[in-house]
Amino acid sequence: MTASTPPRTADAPTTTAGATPRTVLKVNDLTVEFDGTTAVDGVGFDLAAGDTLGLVGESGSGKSTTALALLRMLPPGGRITGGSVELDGQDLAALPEAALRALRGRRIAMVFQDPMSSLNPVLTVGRQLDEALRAHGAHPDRRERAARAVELLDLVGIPDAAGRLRDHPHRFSGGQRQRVMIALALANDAEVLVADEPTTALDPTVQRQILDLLTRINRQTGTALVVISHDLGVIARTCRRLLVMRHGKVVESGTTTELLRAPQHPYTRQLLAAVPRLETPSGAAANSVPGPQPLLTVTGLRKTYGSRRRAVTALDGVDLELHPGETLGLVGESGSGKSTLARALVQVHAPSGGRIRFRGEEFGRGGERTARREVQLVFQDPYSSLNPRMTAGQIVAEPLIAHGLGDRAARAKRVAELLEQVGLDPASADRHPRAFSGGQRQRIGIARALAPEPSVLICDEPVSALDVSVQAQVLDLLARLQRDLGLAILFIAHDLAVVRQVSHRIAVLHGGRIVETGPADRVVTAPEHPYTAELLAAVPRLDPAPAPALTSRSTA
Amino acid sequence: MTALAAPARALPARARNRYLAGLLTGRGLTGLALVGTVALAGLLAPLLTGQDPDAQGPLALAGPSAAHPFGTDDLGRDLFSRVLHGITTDLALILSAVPVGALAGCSLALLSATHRWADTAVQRAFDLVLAFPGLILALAVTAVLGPGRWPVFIVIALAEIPLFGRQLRSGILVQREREYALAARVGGASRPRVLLRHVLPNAVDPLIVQAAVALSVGVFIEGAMSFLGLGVRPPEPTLGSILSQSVGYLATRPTFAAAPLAATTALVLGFTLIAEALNRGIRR
Amino acid sequence: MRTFLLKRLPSALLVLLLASFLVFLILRLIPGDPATTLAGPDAGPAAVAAIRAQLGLDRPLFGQYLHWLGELLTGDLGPSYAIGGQVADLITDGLGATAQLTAAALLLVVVIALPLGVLGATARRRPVGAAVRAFTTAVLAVPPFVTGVLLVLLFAVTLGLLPAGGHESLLDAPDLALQYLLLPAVCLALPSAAVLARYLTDGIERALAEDYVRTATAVGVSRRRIVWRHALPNALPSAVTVLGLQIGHLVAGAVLVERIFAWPGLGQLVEQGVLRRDYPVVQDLLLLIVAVYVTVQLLTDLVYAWLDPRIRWE
Amino acid sequence: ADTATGQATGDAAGPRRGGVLTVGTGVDFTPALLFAQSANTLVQRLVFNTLTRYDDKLQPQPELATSWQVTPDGASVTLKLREDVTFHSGRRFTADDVVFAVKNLQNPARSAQLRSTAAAVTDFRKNGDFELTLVLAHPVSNLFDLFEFMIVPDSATVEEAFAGTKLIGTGPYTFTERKPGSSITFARNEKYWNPGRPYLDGVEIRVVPQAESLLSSLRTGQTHLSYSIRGKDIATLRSDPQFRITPYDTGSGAYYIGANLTAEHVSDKRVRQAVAWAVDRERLVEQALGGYGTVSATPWPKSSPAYSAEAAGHYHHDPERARQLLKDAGLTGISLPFAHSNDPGNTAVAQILQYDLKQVGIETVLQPTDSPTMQKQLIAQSMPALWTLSHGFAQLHPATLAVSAYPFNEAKNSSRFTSPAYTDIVRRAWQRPDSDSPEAKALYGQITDVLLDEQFVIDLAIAGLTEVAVGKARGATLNKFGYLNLDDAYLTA
Ligand SMILES: Nc1ncnc2c1ncn2[C@@H]1O[C@H](COP(=O)(O)OP(=O)(O)OP(=O)(O)O)[C@@H](O)[C@H]1O
Ligand SMILES: Nc1ncnc2c1ncn2[C@@H]1O[C@H](COP(=O)(O)OP(=O)(O)OP(=O)(O)O)[C@@H](O)[C@H]1O
Ligand SMILES: [Mg+2]
Ligand SMILES: [Mg+2]
Repeated sequence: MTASTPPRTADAPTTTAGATPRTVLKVNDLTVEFDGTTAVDGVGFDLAAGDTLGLVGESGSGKSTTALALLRMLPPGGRITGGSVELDGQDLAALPEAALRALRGRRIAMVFQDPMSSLNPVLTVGRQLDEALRAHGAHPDRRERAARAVELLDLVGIPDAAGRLRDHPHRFSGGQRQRVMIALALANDAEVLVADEPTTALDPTVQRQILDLLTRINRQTGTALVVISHDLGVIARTCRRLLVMRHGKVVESGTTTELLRAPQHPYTRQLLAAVPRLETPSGAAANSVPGPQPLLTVTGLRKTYGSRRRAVTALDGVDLELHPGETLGLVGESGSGKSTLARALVQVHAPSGGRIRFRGEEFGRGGERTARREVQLVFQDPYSSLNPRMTAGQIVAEPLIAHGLGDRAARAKRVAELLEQVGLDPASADRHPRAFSGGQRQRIGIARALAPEPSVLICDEPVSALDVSVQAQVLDLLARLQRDLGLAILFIAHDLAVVRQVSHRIAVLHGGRIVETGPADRVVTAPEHPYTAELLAAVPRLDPAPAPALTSRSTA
Repeated sequence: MTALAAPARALPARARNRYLAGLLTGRGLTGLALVGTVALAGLLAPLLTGQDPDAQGPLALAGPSAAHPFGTDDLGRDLFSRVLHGITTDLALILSAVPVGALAGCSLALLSATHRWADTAVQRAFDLVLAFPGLILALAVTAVLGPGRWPVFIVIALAEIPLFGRQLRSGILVQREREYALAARVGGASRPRVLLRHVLPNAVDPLIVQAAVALSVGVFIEGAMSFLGLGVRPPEPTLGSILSQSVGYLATRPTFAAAPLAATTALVLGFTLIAEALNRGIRR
Repeated sequence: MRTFLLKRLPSALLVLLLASFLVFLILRLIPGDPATTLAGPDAGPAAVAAIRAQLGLDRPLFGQYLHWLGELLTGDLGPSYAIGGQVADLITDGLGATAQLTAAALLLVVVIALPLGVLGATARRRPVGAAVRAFTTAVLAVPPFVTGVLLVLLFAVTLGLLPAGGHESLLDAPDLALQYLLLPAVCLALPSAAVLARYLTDGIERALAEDYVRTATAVGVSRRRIVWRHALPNALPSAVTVLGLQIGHLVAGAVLVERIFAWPGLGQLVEQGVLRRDYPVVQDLLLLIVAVYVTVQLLTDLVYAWLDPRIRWE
Repeated sequence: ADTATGQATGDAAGPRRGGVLTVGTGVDFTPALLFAQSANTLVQRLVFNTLTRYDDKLQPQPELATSWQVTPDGASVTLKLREDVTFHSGRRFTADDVVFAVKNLQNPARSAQLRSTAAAVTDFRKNGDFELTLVLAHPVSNLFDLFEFMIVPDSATVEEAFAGTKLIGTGPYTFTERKPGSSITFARNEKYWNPGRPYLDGVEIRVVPQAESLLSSLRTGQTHLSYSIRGKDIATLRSDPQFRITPYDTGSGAYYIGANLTAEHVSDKRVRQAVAWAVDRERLVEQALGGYGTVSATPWPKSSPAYSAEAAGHYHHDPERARQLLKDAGLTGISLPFAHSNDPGNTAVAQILQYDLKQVGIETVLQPTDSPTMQKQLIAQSMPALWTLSHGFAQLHPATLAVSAYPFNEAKNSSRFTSPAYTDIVRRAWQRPDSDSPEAKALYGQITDVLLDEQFVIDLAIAGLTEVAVGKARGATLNKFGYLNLDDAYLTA
């Protein structure tokens, strides 16, 4: 082990089945540079056959770069400037391209983060599996390859595998696509599987399925796993050993159990502290007290998309109430209609039925006009919701111009104020979105939403793409705003721990209906609806207990 | 060497002006130099050559010599002077007609974004213009207006309208559904404001590339019209008219065609390189 | 697909109606009239008047328009004014010749553009990329009337390999017909091929930068296969759109090319018709071209949807 | 000087039977102009015959008519016809067919240039099937121009001929197929009245609109014979022994500048004369026509009875004189519109003229015009101040020009020129029984004088058709109207 912290002495490989497994991957002092800046700085680790290793660390710490360097697939501009990656004693960093190609997929395989863009949209899933299978010439017969493809899809748990070979990726759900990616990586029985953020942006149930799948594969085929995530919960669930990275360096490493129980490095401790835990009771009540009169009332809201013949019912009779100063958490699996509800409330999409009342006035009878200014939305994706052609200042000023608030000077002042309020330097107003980090971008979005002085803030998954430390910052900010301004917040998320922490009440959306509403702590601790219970069971926990993946899963 | 996607993470602010960055590459600079040299030669024609481009003489179809660096044409006119003046005419025509056509096309595309009916109407109008063979268009316009620069200008502009319009329209359709456009609407921006202030600036990128390509199409149209006797009023030289004049002597006097061909090739290559450079700059 | 067609059909018909009006109007806007052309160089006004009356050109314009539409609807295109024969026969013959030429050109466009486009996007060595660019530039910079004459001079006059121009029926003498077809098809195809190659290069370059290419690389797929089997299919849908646009250009280009190669197609017929103000021929022909174009647009939209599975299911 | 007709002089073996001759032309055959003179008259004499045919000295020779008798007062002409002639349809040719042919030309819709001459025939007297007397309203000096011009069609199928679907005549070849815009093909008429003729199995006329391509098709041997090669292209073939080049006096061949006398400035005769002095005709012939043309200030070719070397050289390049004339007219720095046909050849001519005029102080604005538009303006007499075109008909009897060619027509012309004196001379020259007596020639001289003085048509150069043939194509000739005669043509082995 070449980690920067000394190896731990106590119960290191206790639960391992075999005696001393063979080391398949040996990384020594790996250094990667991008145009002069060092992204990975002297990383080293060993990976034994059948072992599982987790890579955690904040955004930009070099996790993905490390993973890509393992296959020597760095983006243009990136270069391995030092160290070695030895696969069974063979140094990948020094191998010619052709030899490398023969290794990729066959001995070391990778699962990429975004399953939508990582699958070829115009080729059927069957074709893509076929391509992977024929790449190494192991299966010369076409029919044999087809059979193997079915087998693979079966293995990753896609129902009706044979039938779905002919489907294109867009016909699969996000979780299924991620499984197809895994099937691709498994096609040639690689010894090492590197999974880069395999579950980010998936809802807890799907996330759990994927993680279970990886664990199962590790156990069934003996494939060694490297799992990368910014979510410690994910890692804790899957990996036996952990590597914590920061600024391109490994700051701490050890078995998961040890690290979670007694973190050594201050950064690791900070990271752990920032992880919201489902067990933590809601902090909302302490933050603000909701008013008695509902501000926003939704009754029987319906929304169907598409033509009459191929209609999709996204919302099917939703009832909700939102009080001033209250945070209402909205959870539900992907596609349950959360965003649709948000969009109906900010009047981007007209609902197909039902009523929305704001301050007692119904939409369509005057209520919509006040609501247009007072109900604002914070978008899920902090990058795509900011106009790349505008500066931060212009973006925040847009609603002010649109609602005719103040003259040029007054607007400039207000923009500076808003930026400060969300914790950004007002001097950065003339920078474009791409010059901000993910967390900072999300704050620009919040500042924009706050600009017309709304009384209701709708946050559509505002933190799901952020790592825990940035996520904590954003959550703090929202809490402060609610306390100071008495905002009502509709908080949409799939991370139940986060939702419990920030919400007064929680509503559970399932198939376009609210199946359960109640005080946050009660919904989490004593769910009434079976679907809520299912969601809760799927949440990965940080308790060290179930972590060592090589043991059989306990029922705890 | 594998081409991989750069992670869409924060890029340093150095790429502030992507167009400039694109242009300031080897490719872009070569393109600029090519177009610049040809354009400059055209602009400085009166200084570079003392000869009247229309002055005829008994010495017809002469090869290159000291007095006539590119030789003379079939009417004994100095080709050097004619080609240089022709460049000016071509550039003036193309650099005015292409932007006008582009602007008109873009306006129509914007119009089509306002309503479903407007969209259908504009789309079909584009189809209609595209479906008419250029010859008929050229003939009709020339017949109505009389020969000269205007018909050439109009035909080039007309040809560009649907090309720019379609491209921008599809760009708008894509950009309009982006989250930032929704965000602008949630922020209270009116439909026109969303379209003009938010969607448009993001949809014009492919047009910059298209513009460079359109310039070469302009050269092409000018030449074809000259060939059909519908071009700029003689004896005013244009690259196209000199070329079509030279066609009859390709077998016996290839030097006649060489100079105008070199000039058009340089222009088209220059535009191409600039387009490629901008394209890469945008994509970076 | 049926709904798609049903949705597009009315607007396509409307385009045709509009086009018919435009065609009619444009022809009347062009000065010179069929009667004076028919009357010959030294005719007197009496002869002209007689011919005008005979052709029905002395009737009011709108009446003439309606009469023409009526003829179209009954499917009787009538006789041509100046070229001789029935318009329907003229157009059928010309259409056959032009269809051969454009089909061959289209094939060549694809055959030339595909490797060039791929090479342009993947050439790792600078000279190869530069050569591809030089070729596409030259082809775009040299107008077809020069290319055509050069091709004839080289392959027909100097080398004596191919005929200088003309047309043979494909049915009577297929091998001869192909010889006649080759040069005009190449001349017609080159500019479109260059344009298409450019769009392909662009599309492939874009596709190669996509995440799914990274996936394929990680799986171990060879570079060659990645380009042809993974990146190219993604560049195809937009290339098909460009190709659809190019078909319009091919028809326009046919006017020049058919002239240079004495190819008796629609381009020649349009030119002859316009030059002699043969209203029936030009009117029916232009309308046909518009109809073909509109159909091609419909087809490209369908092919696009077929090539891009995401469209098909929406 | 140019009298050679491509006889098979050097060919020892003599005419060979068989083979298909390919003739290239730049302009497609227009059926509607079958009975008029147009840009493509290659077809007429292949399928049809005329009554007589001129020899090189403008003396009529027998064809369908074996002999003829004109009464001394010129009031009628009696024709004896061949008795062994059948149409391609099998029907026998008789005097009725001649009657039909004349009446056919009298129909204005046929737009025959010689309609005025045909119209002078007021009565037909048949004497049996093969003798016919045409009674004339007045004597016409160009009667045999009409007989050279008038093809004898089959009366039963004349409308189909006019539509281009069926051509039935008595000529050496039968029409087999026409592909508009592409080709017309003919096969040997096995029952041709001229025994042993024609030699060729067939003829194909190929339409190659692009001048360069036509030249290439000659070079590659795809085409054997053409009359549509431009002068400057012929110049490039001159040194090539593979080709025989034969100029004719025939066809549409005089380049001129026309003036609209109702337009500003050019209404002044001195301005028109200044134009005539300003043009460098030698350079025009050299640069625009490749040397294939004769400088001339009059319309007449050398073979014409009206030709006079002195008159032809009346105007020559003298810019000083032109400037002086303008000064006399009190004009400096005038600007005039100048129309020309927009094809490359005429555009070159116009540019040369423009440059020459500019040298004497006449600025011109060129107006490239496509030929139908030009045609309409010519007939409507709405031409701009100046234009340039070419005209034909000077190769025949001089009166034909003045009564049948639109630029010179005394009754109505594009220049809007009218003068009782001109009308009088022209009528007198036309309405006389003979055409080359001294009195006739004196009248021609007077016509020439009016033309040279008035300059409403400013003649520049005579350029007849030029035959370019590959070595093995022999024996083709043209008549005075440019009808292709392949009776004696053959291909050597
Ligand atoms: N193509 C590139 N060009 C330049 N710098 C890059 C490039 N890719 C990554 N970097 C830089 O390298 C560093 C490490 O990036 P990397 O993507 O490995 O981070 P990460 O740990 O995976 O972060 P995240 O959790 O956000 O995915 C960052 O500072 C990033 O800005
Ligand atoms: N524009 C649209 N056209 C047709 N169907 C749509 C559209 N937008 C959403 N849907 C469908 O409506 C349903 C609800 O979608 P919505 O985006 O509201 O889900 P969500 O709960 O926000 O999911 P996620 O957690 O994945 O964001 C889904 O089945 C989705 O496929
Ligand atoms: Mg990463
Ligand atoms: Mg959503």
